[in-house]
Amino acid sequence: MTLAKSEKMARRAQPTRPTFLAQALHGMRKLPMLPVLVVACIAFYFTVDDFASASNIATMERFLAPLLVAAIGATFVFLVGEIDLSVGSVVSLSSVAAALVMRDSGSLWAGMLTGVAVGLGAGVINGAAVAVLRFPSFIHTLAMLLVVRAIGLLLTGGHSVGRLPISVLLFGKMSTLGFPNVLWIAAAVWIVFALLLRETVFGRELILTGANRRAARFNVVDVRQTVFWAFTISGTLAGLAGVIVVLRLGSGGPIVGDNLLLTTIAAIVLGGTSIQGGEGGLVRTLTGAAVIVLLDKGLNLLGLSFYDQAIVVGAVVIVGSIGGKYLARPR
Amino acid sequence: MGYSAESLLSLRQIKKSFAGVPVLRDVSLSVGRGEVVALVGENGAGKSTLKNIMSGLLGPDSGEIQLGKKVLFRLRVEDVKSFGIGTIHQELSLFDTLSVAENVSIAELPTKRGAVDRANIRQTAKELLNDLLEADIDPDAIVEDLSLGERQMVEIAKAIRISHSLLILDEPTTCLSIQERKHLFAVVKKLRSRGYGILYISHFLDEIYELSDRIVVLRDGVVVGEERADLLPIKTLSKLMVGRDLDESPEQPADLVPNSPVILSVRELSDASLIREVSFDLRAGEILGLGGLMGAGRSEIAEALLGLRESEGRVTVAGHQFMNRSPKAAIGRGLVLVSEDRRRDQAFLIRSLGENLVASHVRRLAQRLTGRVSHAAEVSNGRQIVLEFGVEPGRLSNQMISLSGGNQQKAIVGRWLAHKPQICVLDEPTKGVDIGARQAIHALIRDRASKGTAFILISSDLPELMALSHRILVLHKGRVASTIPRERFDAADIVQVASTGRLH
Amino acid sequence: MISARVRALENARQQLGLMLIIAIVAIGFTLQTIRFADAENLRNILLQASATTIAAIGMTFVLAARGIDLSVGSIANLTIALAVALAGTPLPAELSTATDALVYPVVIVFGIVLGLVNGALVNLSGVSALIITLGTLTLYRGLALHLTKASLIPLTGAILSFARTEVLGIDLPIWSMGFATVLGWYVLARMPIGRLVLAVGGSPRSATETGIAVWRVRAFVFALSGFCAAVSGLISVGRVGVLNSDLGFGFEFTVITAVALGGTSLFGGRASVVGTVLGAMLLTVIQNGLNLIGADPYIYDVVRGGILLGAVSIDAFVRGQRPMAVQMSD
Amino acid sequence: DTTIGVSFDKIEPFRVAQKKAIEDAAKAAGVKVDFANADKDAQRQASQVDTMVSNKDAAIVAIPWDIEAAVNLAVTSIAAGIPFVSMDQAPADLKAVTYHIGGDPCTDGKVAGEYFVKAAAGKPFKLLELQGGLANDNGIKRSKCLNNAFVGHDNIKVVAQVPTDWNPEKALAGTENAMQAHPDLNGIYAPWNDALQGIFPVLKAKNVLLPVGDPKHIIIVSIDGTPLGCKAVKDRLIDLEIATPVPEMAKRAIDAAVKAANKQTISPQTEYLPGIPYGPDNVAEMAPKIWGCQS
Ligand SMILES: Nc1ncnc2c1ncn2[C@@H]1O[C@H](COP(=O)(O)OP(=O)(O)OP(=O)(O)O)[C@@H](O)[C@H]1O
Ligand SMILES: Nc1ncnc2c1ncn2[C@@H]1O[C@H](COP(=O)(O)OP(=O)(O)OP(=O)(O)O)[C@@H](O)[C@H]1O
Ligand SMILES: [Mg+2]
Ligand SMILES: [Mg+2]
Repeated sequence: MTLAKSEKMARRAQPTRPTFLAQALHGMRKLPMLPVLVVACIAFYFTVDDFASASNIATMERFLAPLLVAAIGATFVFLVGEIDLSVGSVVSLSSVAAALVMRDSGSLWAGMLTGVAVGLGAGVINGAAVAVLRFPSFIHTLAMLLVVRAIGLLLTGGHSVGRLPISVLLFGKMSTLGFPNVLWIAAAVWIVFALLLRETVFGRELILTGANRRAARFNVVDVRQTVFWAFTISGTLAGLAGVIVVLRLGSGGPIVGDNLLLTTIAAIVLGGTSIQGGEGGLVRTLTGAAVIVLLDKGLNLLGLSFYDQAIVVGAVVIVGSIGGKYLARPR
Repeated sequence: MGYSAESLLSLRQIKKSFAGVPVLRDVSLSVGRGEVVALVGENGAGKSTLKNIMSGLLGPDSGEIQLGKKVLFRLRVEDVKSFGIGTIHQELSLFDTLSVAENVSIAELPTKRGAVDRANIRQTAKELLNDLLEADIDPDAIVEDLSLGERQMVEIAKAIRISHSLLILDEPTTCLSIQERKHLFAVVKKLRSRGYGILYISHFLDEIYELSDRIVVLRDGVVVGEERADLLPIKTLSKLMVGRDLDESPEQPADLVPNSPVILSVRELSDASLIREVSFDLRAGEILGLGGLMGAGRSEIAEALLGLRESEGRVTVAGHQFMNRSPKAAIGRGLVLVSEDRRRDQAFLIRSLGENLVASHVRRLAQRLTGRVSHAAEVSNGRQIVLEFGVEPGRLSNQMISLSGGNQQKAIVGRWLAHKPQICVLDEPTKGVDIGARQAIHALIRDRASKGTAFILISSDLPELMALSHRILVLHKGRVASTIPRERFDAADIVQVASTGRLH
Repeated sequence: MISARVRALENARQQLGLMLIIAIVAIGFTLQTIRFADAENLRNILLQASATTIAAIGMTFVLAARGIDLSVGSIANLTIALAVALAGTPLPAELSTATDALVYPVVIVFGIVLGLVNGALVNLSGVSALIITLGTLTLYRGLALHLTKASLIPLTGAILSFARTEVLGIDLPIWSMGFATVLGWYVLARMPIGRLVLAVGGSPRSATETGIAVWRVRAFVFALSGFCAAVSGLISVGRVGVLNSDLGFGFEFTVITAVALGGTSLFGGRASVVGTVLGAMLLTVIQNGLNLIGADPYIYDVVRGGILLGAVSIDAFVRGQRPMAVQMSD
Repeated sequence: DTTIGVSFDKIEPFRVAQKKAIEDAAKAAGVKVDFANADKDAQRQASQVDTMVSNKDAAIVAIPWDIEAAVNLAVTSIAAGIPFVSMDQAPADLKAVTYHIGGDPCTDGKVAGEYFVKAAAGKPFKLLELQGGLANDNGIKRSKCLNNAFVGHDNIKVVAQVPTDWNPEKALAGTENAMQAHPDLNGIYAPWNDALQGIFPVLKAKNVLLPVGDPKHIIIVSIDGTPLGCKAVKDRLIDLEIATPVPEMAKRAIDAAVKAANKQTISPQTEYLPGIPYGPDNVAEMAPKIWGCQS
């Protein structure tokens, strides 16, 4: 008979408060690229002359801005459990549209608005197709990738659109309070959308939809609307990214966004947002984008040949993500 | 402690913690040949964790495991396979996109000239499901098309297929109705007589007493009692489990306020596949039970009411016809559904407990203008549900998936009852929930009903149905076979109507 | 309950939809030029589809197991580069003919090894396959370019003959594609490993709980994908006769598109080899037809995008017939 | 010592040759080069040039990827006191750069077109045009000026324009398909040498890979002048090759950069090195002038 006497042993498990270190490690689980970022910064600081010089940092910030803005938008689509492959093409088309309007009207603002409007339009089409018509997002946005890109090419005959009013390049090159204007735009976008995601009902419903779409519907989330808005945001921010490209380059072109598709996806998934949806956020996307820009610039400055850069980038991605995971493992 | 039988699997001084929080502390347990050992305890006591260790999914932090004659530090999947340990997992371990037959045999697919021997696995599935468990499930059906109850039967068949020495059942009956339970019990007894060792985890004390030879009580990761079933009075058992005396006065629903208004009226509800011309009225403050066997269409009626399933017929809520139904429109009229398959339809497993608790009413916690969710309101709401339903551990930042099965259930039921709806459809509200929490949920339902909330209660647990309902609608093959008022409740009658569609 | 037969019909319908689209596109092109519809062009289409199809069949298995392999193009490039580098090492004369014949085993083994590296990294680290293969996509390509110094390497000898040999009047790449299709279908739909792949992809948790060696299944699909990628690399270089640094660039995109068009879920558990083959065919037919009718280069992508939209609309229409409760889960 | 920043638009076999030529020229001039590859990305090129400016490189040599963006790169870099030399691909505004040395894609295309016109000799002539990049200025001009040369010669019919993204595999499929539609094809325009790798296997399979002069020979004109192209000419497989003088171009670019870095004036400010046309008949005498024929 072994009854009862162990009553004392069965006291309630006192929930132990996790230590500060444990909490920090837990936070890191959500930011797998943070260690890479830190290590890379330190490594480049000591191996590359003038890595931390103001001008080099400004260069990196300008490089970061459009990538970050496009990736913020696409993060919303990933979070809701879909994918947007049209980002790069929308960036291109919006840059073309913005540049054309700037050139022909001479107005910076009219051009910027047009670029964003083009993105908004593409986003609305994507949103409607995926949310309302229930087209699978991979194929639909792939089709959009092709069509939108082709429109840009047809519109320009393949030429890029340049020699814009001087105000464009001035705005794009200028800094305010020590930071490039384009970075300010990206930062503002980041803050607004981070608040939208973390603080509002929309953000919450977006995450829930991505985590379990069926359950979201049972929990009175309007899934269609949520998915629609996710795509609309992605399109609009891709449009804005196109505008930033114009500001930065002083021209727009039908293929300037081609590389952005892969880099935005890389920034998002490296940052730690899941492609399955429901898990991720904009801090992660920020770290992912920062890692990409940092490696790109740093390795270039180190003077590695471009294929050896590729080897290092690949190795860093693998080792870094494994290391990040290892450091954050539950103990 | 001289229990007889030759031991199949014994655990000695097992310790296990998750992220520094101890879950099992020094647990010893053994299962012998030809005996049924029941493992009971509150939600979160560590039963499933113990099961996971026994089925090779988790390694203990310390302790030793004796498997047959081998002594091991942890079981590997290979050991489990070669020794023939089959497990029925609380959260079902099935493959949605494969067929029933493939699921049943997936661990060891027989081949014929390199290909899966499909005739063979179909035969195996037929034997196990149709003959042994007497469930009418097509071996070629795809699992995702099955109802929860049917899936549970497939899970059972799959475990039996793997097992040839020890069978572990972790809450196998939560979605089964009386009939299927009976079949399962018969199977368990048959296996015992063939010399299998069986570990049976359940919150249903009547099942425990019916089946088990020995009962092991787990509380907060410690074995607080172990006794032969026939020597352990139920009162002692429940005290051991929860650490206090449980209120044992017979459960009675509050008296229905006479002439309370009809708040929901359903006329000739039918759907394309199962439901046939179902009509009933529900009055404010009434608890209407829906009885029936698995597949009788109870969950389907609930889904049709909320517009989750296409149907014909008229639904009137508070005097207004309710057309274009959807969960969102329903909630606007004060009608909510706590659906049966909570893992699939309700849980956001990768999100935090806090977010899960308020998932259905974030909108109410937000500022109208900015849509900003008030963090303070969210936390206080969550805390209240945690307290009221005893969700443990109740830290709101914990991931939902790290909660024990029963605690997930409590959290989701709590989420919906926190709405204070006018009409609440509860599909299996206490499945997987321990006896203490079950009483608390019952009390809450009764309390809400006395304040005017109307309930439709779907439960495969007949005692629960009879204890709570004012009236029971017994369904048979999608039709209302009989409506029984509380005065005439009789378990045998209900079972008979449910299985034959007629009384005598 | 939705009967097993309805389910089977539904899957068939998806493939029928794809066939319908291919047929419509083919008729459209034939109306433009009758030369679209002759045996010689059929051979061209099959040849042009072979490399994509074979890699896509490998990818189907990876996606079915809830993985993804972005490194296929880089594997194709690196295996050939490695073979070239090995063949380039000075060897005693009597050995050099032997190494010439050894080029196939070498390429194949490298393909499998590179695939296994992917699999091992995913298995050991638990990091998602998307990230790991994004890393190896860059890494393998970097290694290949390091070996070739990004220059154009003219190839000679045995390595070319695979793509240029005919057996019974039909080119070896076409045979390989047919063989891969039948074998892929058989393995996925009939053999135990195929069921295990779908099981692991459908629910990794259930697979672990059932005692399925999930790591072994993962290793298998990545090795298979590496193997298929190497074969498609052999076909590509065999046809062109050179190893250029662009080989396999963006290949993963085409391959995944073919698989997705074929109805395989990008989230695991649902896959169709036949669908994949049809998807690859559709992509090839569009390209081939546009070349044949001498279309304006600037409208290629418009047509391609339009046809993809047509394909999804048909598919959505087919799925629109399904009961509500089922739709909820998509 | 002096460092010159070099930013390439992309890396491909032709660029590898150009890179080597630049390195040789730099060695001869006694300067260091700091090399960067923009990998077909206008933004990356912008950021590379920014870095070169902030590193205070003595001068910048760039092969522009985006010809409009390059104008602004030149403007900013020159404003920062750093000379900007563009090479090969001309920026949209030649006055913006310190010095431009390039090939002349339009002339190359025109020469090719005129060759086809002459070869057709008034008889009906079916031509397949392979196209490089649809959004690349060199590609566009090589195509446009080819077709301009056909104005007024209605006997020449461009039966297909196949987009290839400079990819030999796409050139192969494109040739295969065009020959399927037009088995009686008379000529192929391959505006970059790597395309020949895609063309020859097809011709061979159709038994029309015949030497120049054979009645069934298909007339091929190509541009670049890489070893691949020279070999094809020597093998009498192609009729005309328009070779870009790569070492000369690299030498002039580096020399101009060094000069500008030393604050010397450069004139003329723009130079074109039109391609050197050569064919099987004069390859022996031209070979010394063609870099691709040196190896
Ligand atoms: N005779 C039948 N005709 C058509 N479908 C049936 C029939 N019997 C059962 N089904 C299927 O079985 C499922 C209903 O089972 P389910 O177990 O959900 O019913 P239930 O009455 O809600 O029971 P419970 O809630 O206890 O599980 C539905 O998916 C339905 O399609
Ligand atoms: N992966 C995990 N991470 C953290 N904590 C966990 C994890 N799995 C289980 N736990 C915790 O361990 C405790 C025991 O869980 P377990 O699932 O064994 O309970 P149980 O006895 O099966 O309860 P129930 O009756 O509700 O199924 C719970 O407090 C649970 O929160
Ligand atoms: Mg449990
Ligand atoms: Mg049900």
